Amino acid sequence: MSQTNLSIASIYKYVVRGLSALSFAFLTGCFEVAPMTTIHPVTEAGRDINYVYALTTAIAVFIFLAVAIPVVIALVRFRERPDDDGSIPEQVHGNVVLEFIWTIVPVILLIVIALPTWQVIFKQAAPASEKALKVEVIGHQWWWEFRYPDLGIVTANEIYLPENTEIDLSITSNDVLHSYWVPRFSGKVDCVPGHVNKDKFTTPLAKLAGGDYYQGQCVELCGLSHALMRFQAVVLKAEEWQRWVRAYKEPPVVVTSLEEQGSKIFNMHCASCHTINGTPSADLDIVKVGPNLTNFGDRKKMAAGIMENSVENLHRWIRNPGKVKQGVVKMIPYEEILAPQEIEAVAAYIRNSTVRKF
Amino acid sequence: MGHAAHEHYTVTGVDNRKFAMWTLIGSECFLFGTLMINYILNKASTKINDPAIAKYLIEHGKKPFIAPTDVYDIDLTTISTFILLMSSVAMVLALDGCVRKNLKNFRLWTWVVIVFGLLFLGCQAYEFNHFIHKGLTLSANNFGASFFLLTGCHGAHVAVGVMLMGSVLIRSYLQPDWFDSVVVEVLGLYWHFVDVIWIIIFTVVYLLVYV
Amino acid sequence: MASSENHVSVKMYWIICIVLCAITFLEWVIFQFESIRVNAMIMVPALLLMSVVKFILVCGWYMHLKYDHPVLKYYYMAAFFLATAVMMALAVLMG
Amino acid sequence: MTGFFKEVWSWLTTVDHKRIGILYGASALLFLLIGGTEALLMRTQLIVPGNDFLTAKAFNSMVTMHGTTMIFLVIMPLSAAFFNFLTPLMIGARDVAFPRLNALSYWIFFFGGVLLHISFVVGQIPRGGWFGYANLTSPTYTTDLSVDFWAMGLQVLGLASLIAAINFFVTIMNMRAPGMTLLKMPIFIWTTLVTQLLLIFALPVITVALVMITFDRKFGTGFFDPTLGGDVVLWQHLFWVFGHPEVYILILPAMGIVSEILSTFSKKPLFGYSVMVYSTCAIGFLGFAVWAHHMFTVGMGPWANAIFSAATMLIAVPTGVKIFNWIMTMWGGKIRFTTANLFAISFIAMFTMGGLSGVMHASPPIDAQHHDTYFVVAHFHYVLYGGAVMALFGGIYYWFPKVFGVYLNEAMGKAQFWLYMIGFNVTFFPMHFLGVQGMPRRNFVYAADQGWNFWNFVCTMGAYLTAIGGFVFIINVVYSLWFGKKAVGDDWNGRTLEWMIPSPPPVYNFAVEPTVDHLDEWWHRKYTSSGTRTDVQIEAHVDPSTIHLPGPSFWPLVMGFGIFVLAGGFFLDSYGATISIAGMLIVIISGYAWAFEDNG
Repeated sequence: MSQTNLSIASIYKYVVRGLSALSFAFLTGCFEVAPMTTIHPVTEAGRDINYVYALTTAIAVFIFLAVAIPVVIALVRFRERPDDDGSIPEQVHGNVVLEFIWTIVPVILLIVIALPTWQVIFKQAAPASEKALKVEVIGHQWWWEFRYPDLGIVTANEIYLPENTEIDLSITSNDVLHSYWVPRFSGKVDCVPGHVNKDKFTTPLAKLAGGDYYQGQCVELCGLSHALMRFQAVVLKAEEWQRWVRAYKEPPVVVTSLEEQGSKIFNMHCASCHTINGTPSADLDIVKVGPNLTNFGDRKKMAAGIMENSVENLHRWIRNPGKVKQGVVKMIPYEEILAPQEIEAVAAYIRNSTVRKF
Repeated sequence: MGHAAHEHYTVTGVDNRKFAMWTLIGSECFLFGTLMINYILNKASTKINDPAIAKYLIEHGKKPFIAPTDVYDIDLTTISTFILLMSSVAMVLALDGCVRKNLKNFRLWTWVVIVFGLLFLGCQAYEFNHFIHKGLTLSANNFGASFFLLTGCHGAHVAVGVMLMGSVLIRSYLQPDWFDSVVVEVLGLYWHFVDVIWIIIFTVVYLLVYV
Repeated sequence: MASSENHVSVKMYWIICIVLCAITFLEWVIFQFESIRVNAMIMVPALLLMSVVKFILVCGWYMHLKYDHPVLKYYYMAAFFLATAVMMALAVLMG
Repeated sequence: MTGFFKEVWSWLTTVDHKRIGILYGASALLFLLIGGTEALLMRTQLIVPGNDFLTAKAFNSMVTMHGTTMIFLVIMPLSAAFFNFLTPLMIGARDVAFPRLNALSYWIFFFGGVLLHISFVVGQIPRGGWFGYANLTSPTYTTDLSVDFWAMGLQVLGLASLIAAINFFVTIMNMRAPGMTLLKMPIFIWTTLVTQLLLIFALPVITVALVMITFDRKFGTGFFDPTLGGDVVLWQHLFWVFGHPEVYILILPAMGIVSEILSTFSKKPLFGYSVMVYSTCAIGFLGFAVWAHHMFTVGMGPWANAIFSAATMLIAVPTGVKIFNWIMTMWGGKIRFTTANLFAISFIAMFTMGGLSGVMHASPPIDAQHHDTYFVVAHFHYVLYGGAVMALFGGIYYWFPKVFGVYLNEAMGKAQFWLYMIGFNVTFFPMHFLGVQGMPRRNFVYAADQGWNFWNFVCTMGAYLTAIGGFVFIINVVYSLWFGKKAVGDDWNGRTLEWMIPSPPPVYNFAVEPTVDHLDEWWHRKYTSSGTRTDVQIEAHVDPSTIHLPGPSFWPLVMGFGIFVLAGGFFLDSYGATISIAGMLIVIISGYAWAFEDNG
């Protein structure tokens, strides 16, 4: 669009952009950056949504004032005075001009909202480019599975992403309806069993060493522990990401005798449901029901992001997962099966030896 | 406008009961519309889910799929449609007999309506039995489920119609001078509507599958 | 109103009966010719047209819609077309 | 039978539309207590992060039953109470078209409510959400009978609403007073008419959907099970094709009530009556074209999202037109701030805010951030609670003198209003903030580090405030029934026909059927065109026996019970079938007895 061309389209663009920037400042101003905030996007897709969001909020506030002010004036000016003479006011039945105005003006305001809306809809619906990083998101009853088909990596509950790269998500579910949502990246996409929904966004630049953590949560009622089905997106610097992908393939490092005992218990009890790359559990060709634990040591949170990844939390979880997360039945309580010392051993193995140096 | 004692003055000139039946027909349009769209959306899923039936089919040298064209018998369905059309004609003649207070005609055509209705239900029962023998049960696959839901619901409506016409016949035998043509007309509306729904089902369900 | 003065004569009923049977028979006949049956371009419009004709005949005359207060006709058409429109939209949406 | 049993018997067998209206109103307010308690339990669980007041199962049950109860057992029957009591009075009729059918729809509704709440007794409370999305409700993921209670309960309630809708549609179309053309009917009757049409067209769709989910659970079909070739999204479509007309069924009667109250207390006719009628019809018709805005995030593709967002924005126009017409109704009038008018005015403000937050997530990109968060909870509470419930309470205060012959106490009324108004806003306005901060719906617990602690606490305090308002209302009703100011007939200098007969209205309603020449006929009889008041008396009492009225009938109750037993049979595996057949027999026998009953 040439600079000097002040066509209606450009005027419309400046007015609308200015309006939304103004209300965007107001909107974000009065909300601190909560972990799951929907109005502090970090990706370009998120900023597009926010632009329409701020614009519509501005128009909504304007219409509310256009309704509230006349109501207040009417209530004050036309209230029945105590010394009223009992006469009835002029019985006005209608006014065509007014009806015309308050039909057309809302239509115009709605068009102002509708045009950017459709623009953003079709922009986000465009398929991702070839070089985008493909990630499969699979919802399970109450945890998340992330797969990187091109890199041959399967992880759970924390999705590691390189910075400033276009991501092409294929989102589905393994049992009931879930909904994948990282508010700061872009809008939510439902995980529908039997369908694959697409989502694409470009990750922001990573600031912290060890990756920036962005919160996400399941947003579609999926049973008892729907509220306890959280996950985190980790955006790594470019070289950290390369090191992470390489480190993911290495087998776990067993150091102490406790971890040695733990790995034996893991291969005996846990391998039928969980997998750790580079251990016998990875060679079983059965479909694993439980999350992949290859980099469990690196994860900040555990049991789908609901509690810190600490020793006593892991003990509590292994002893009786159903008590920690209501409705979990696939993983049986191990407090009767394994002695406390054995639980301590397998916990040490899972936590320590799966830590990847990257 | 003046009529039997309990007849009210109505604004549109249409008796309340007749107006109510038309309202119900409007509602039934949506009921059968939803059932039909469910059939159209599910008629493609012909894979057999029920393992027992799948084994039964494989033993008989067939693939574990049942498609509409495997089971439909157009000749029988055309006869059913013909029967229901004739019952509609009988219904309208029964109404004519009732209006003219011609007891012989009224009872004769009411009998014809009931008999043809039962004949139609017989054909449908035979067809269902035939499908089940071929392995297409309610839980076999979604095509079977949606088919039985649609035609079963229509069959239930025909059965209710037969029962209502039966009660009209009983009333006529108990009280030979009973000629309340509004009641008969209301039942006629119901019957014709059920017939019209079958006309649409016949085309959408049976014929358009072959195309 | 209660059709004491019945607009539709018995003769008309029989004419419509014959037409309905003829159309049903025609639908059956179309089905016997393999060449016609496979060709969707002919079959679909033909079948739809025939079922619409039967629909109008039964609704218009047998259900007395032509001679009653027009509000019944408008209501029935509104119900029928709204149902068809919603179901078509559902068919498109569900792919 | 002693006096008490005779009185109870007369209520059980009544076919008088006025008594059935009172029965609907009383049942609705009883269920409002239950629904309100469920809301308080949820808010108490969410008062602090990591709370263990309710388990996950209990919370999901409360979410489901709060939604189902408030929509199907409170707002719809409360609107039905107004339909029942007022429709014949406002159109100058003696009773509805089919009095016994009217009684039947009440009893089926009553037994539907009982059936839903039997799930509490047997500990199988529905917990799949008021929308019962598929796959979670399939037999593999909900193994107990909770979903069946929900499905069968809604089937029975749907049947009750359908029978009532047909009854009222025929009554309004066929039994208006001579001279009352369609455009001379009170606006409340127009909103009632459109609501009945919406019910007639929308209920069959949910009936089929519920039959399909019951077949999935009982007979092993695979309609909504992706592993068996079904499609989960089909349930969402079928549910919301019913769901969105349903929310207009909830709000249109409230709009009608507000129009009546505002025009009476401003001493002015409704501004732009014909435009209000056309916008009501437009809302009714467009209600069937917008359902998929509940499904923007399910992945229908850009074209479906674009078209449905356009349709949703389009439906905001007639709603906006109505709001401006209400303002102009008050403009230039003489506004009296009775409790009823306070509720009506608060409806305008609250409903506008609800409508605007609704328009915000009419656009799919924004809905991608709002969907299933507390922003949507705030939106529909502003529209349903701030809108429908406030207007219905306004209606109760406005027509209470006409129904019971005594005014509700104004002081307590205003106390309840301000408790409701403040409590409502303190509860639900912060939910906009929680929504913007990303708090998802139906979460039984949240963590302390998620940034939602403060506003959740504030919301719960608001909920307690509203509960106090509820108690003030109960006290007001009990007090006023015994000590309230007596009402004679034209209790608020009203405009429509129901104010020309004594209150409480005699059994036969109108001694002589009125002829109508104008819109707001009663106002035109009271005031000449120049505005001078002519003294017109309330219609005098006449000996009821001279007027032909349908006698009471026992069969609606029996048939209602039969349908209850028929539906109940679905829950017991071994001998369930025989119970259902027994229920069917009761229905058929009562049907024949009903037909042969010479009810006069």
